[in-house]
Amino acid sequence: MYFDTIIAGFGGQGVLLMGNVLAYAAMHAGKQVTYMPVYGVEMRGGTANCTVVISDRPVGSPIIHEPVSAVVMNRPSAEKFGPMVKKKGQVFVNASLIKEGQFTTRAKTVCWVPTMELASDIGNRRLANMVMLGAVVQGGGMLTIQQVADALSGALDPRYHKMIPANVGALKAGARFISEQKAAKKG
Amino acid sequence: MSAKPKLKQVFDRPKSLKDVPYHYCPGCHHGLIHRLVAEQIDAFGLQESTLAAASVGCSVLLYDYFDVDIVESPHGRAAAVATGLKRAKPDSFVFTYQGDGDLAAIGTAEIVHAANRGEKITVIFVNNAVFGMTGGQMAPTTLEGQVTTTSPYGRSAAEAGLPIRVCEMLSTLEGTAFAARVAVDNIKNLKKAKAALKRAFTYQTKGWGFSFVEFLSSCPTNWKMTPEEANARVGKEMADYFPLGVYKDVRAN
Amino acid sequence: MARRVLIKGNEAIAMGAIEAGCRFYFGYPITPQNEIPEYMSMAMPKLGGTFLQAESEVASINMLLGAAATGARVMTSSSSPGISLKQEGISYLAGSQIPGVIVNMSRSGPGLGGIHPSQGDYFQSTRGGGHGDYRTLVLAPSTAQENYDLTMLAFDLAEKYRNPVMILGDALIGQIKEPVELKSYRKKPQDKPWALTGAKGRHGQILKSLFLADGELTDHNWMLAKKYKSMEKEVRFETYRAEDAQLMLVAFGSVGRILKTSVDILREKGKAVGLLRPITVYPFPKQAVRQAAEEAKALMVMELNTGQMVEDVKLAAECACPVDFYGRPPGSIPTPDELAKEAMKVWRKRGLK
Amino acid sequence: MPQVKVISERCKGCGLCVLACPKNNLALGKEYNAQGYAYVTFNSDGKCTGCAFCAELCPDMALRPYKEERS
Repeated sequence: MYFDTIIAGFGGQGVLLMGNVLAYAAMHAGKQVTYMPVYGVEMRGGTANCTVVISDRPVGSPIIHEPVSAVVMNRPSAEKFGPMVKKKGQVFVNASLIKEGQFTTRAKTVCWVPTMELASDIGNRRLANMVMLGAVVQGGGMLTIQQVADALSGALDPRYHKMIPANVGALKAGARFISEQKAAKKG
Repeated sequence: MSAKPKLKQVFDRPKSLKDVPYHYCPGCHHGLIHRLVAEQIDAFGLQESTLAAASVGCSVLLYDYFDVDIVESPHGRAAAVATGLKRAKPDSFVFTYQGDGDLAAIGTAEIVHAANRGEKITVIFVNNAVFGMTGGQMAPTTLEGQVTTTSPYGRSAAEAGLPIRVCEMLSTLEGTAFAARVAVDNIKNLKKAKAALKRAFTYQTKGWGFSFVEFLSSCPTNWKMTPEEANARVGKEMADYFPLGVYKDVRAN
Repeated sequence: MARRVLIKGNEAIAMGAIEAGCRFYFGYPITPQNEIPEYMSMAMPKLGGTFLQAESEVASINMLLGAAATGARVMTSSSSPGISLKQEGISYLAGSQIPGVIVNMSRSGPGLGGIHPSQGDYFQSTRGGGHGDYRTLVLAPSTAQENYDLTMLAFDLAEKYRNPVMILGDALIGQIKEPVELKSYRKKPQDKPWALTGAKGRHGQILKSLFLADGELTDHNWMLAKKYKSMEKEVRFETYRAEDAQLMLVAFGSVGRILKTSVDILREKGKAVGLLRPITVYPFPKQAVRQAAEEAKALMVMELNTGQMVEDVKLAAECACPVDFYGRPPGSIPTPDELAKEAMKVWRKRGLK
Repeated sequence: MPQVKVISERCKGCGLCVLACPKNNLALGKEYNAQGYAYVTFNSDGKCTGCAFCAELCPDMALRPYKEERS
């Protein structure tokens, strides 16, 4: 098993938290994992991104130039990282903010996830990042939604533990969306 | 028949000074200032708990004279080294002994920030207006017009600025609890110097904060004067520009 | 059972130091190592320790010198330009035989350079770095786990040899977040008769590096040289798929870890390529390199610079086999694929099969 | 009678004690010690009070003043 992803968006969308939760879940599932955030001057560009690599073997490079997947939460991120994804890879697009034709990619699979709408449906637009993470886990298949849900208490600051049920709901909403899309394609 | 009256020695070297001769030039005040510091170490009973940070300059061999634990510091860094000593051993008495080249030139940042943090250390600053060890070059405290080997036409304010008054400068910092400028050119000043040192030691032993004593000192060799002339210069030219006195004493009452 | 946590490389350094009993930290901010002072500033007050943000790197290394002179376990950390400033104090630590742990999460230079990962400080770290004829022990971790483990080791070695020990990482090693197993530190504290604790029941003692008497400095330097020689037994290195390797790659730190994947890629293609990764870069694993040079057909050194450790490898290989080099100046991190391709160039150039 | 003993090997002949003495009991000498310094001499003319100013101001601790002990 090998999976990597670049998760990108603008500050405040919670992209670093998505990476953290994913890495935590991988660690608890007994996988090898690295999480690499951007740092220094890059932090001041208004965009944020991180790279997560999950594997059964020790992770060599935590920095990936041709990722297996990318998670793009805003248009500049889509423009930057969309073209980098491998042909056989997947791009998870925040359909609430990015429209078709706004970026290019070689990737075979592009999942358009209306994160903010789905988050609104469950009552909190701020959970858009967790909706997306649920979609990524379901689509990437590297972990189960339950493994990610179990990792929340370790990854989140205790101040936010009361939000865990809502986060789990968001993860499931994202995962359900991907399953339904797949089912629709088959059918 | 009256018996011959017994004679009592009325002066002796402090026991926290080793019984070895100094390497200092004739008439240099360093030896005297060493002794005054050592006397306070004895008076406060601190020989077993003193940690000193030596510096670079004429007093670099300080550790050959004081019988206390001493660590050498790179040029100018004694206040930072002393910070480390005091933070690691807060119950010990920590002092630095630095000249004007060391403290007021290369070590300006370290002394300003140690004072500003209110480090509970005591800094002995010996200002003789010249780099002594390296052969008499201009120091930050060299007086205007003073000829040195690197100000052969006399210190020019236009080129080199005017001498830094360290005691006044440090007194502006909130972290400085005690600051005084003293001299040892005559017995009256010597007594004031002792009192200032005692006060500085009190500040540290009571944990009241950063204490600083600046000594105006002579350097007959590099001033190219006789010891007598150099001693006289301290009280006149030096003290004119660097007025003696207590600049800060936050616990004065 | 040891606890597993997901932490940044820099945090692993701070946690390893605390586990090893370090209660004094002096530093000055610089990217990409700020998580170390930040962690220490949070943790030290709770542990009754001291965190002090100094006015400069120069001041912080000298604060370390003062605190370490009392026998305390003390650490400072910085990144390349800041380490240059600390070299003054490191030279004094070496000369006065005061232990201390200095972390260099190096960035790129020369000058202000940038904050990219770089291995451009190899020479500075392994050749002493400051003035005078001295050496520091240099540990080069490649994972967050090693950051934790080697920081604990650094304190032991610093005290064992009364010498500064440097941890040489880079931006990648500092910023990466990985699972780390938090092992307990079990070493007993050593006696430190040299420490300055006050002249109680004895005469005052001195820690110094100035020796003016006839022959004194010569003797001092010979004594230090002997000590540096005795450090050679601390050599540590790792080999990866090195058995029957015809081409042995040699790399440390971040490149060392990336190359593991490159080796996997090449082995899948049936190429007998292995990796030798020095963990101590001073002392350098000369014998291991020499042995590899005898057993393999060729050596290849890869570094994030334009050629530094390759000189040590060539010296150690003693012409037993050819030594090739691929260097990458700072700017981007090479991928395992890219490095595998470079290795294949050498594979073909040297006619390996 | 109060007096001052000069530790001649420690004296550097700087003369600061000569300046310090209110009774002019100290003078730069004509004899040299092993270091090559013409060390000061104490002339006991009965005026010394044992005030110790000389010793206090001597940078090299080369003087030891004595005073009569009061019973």
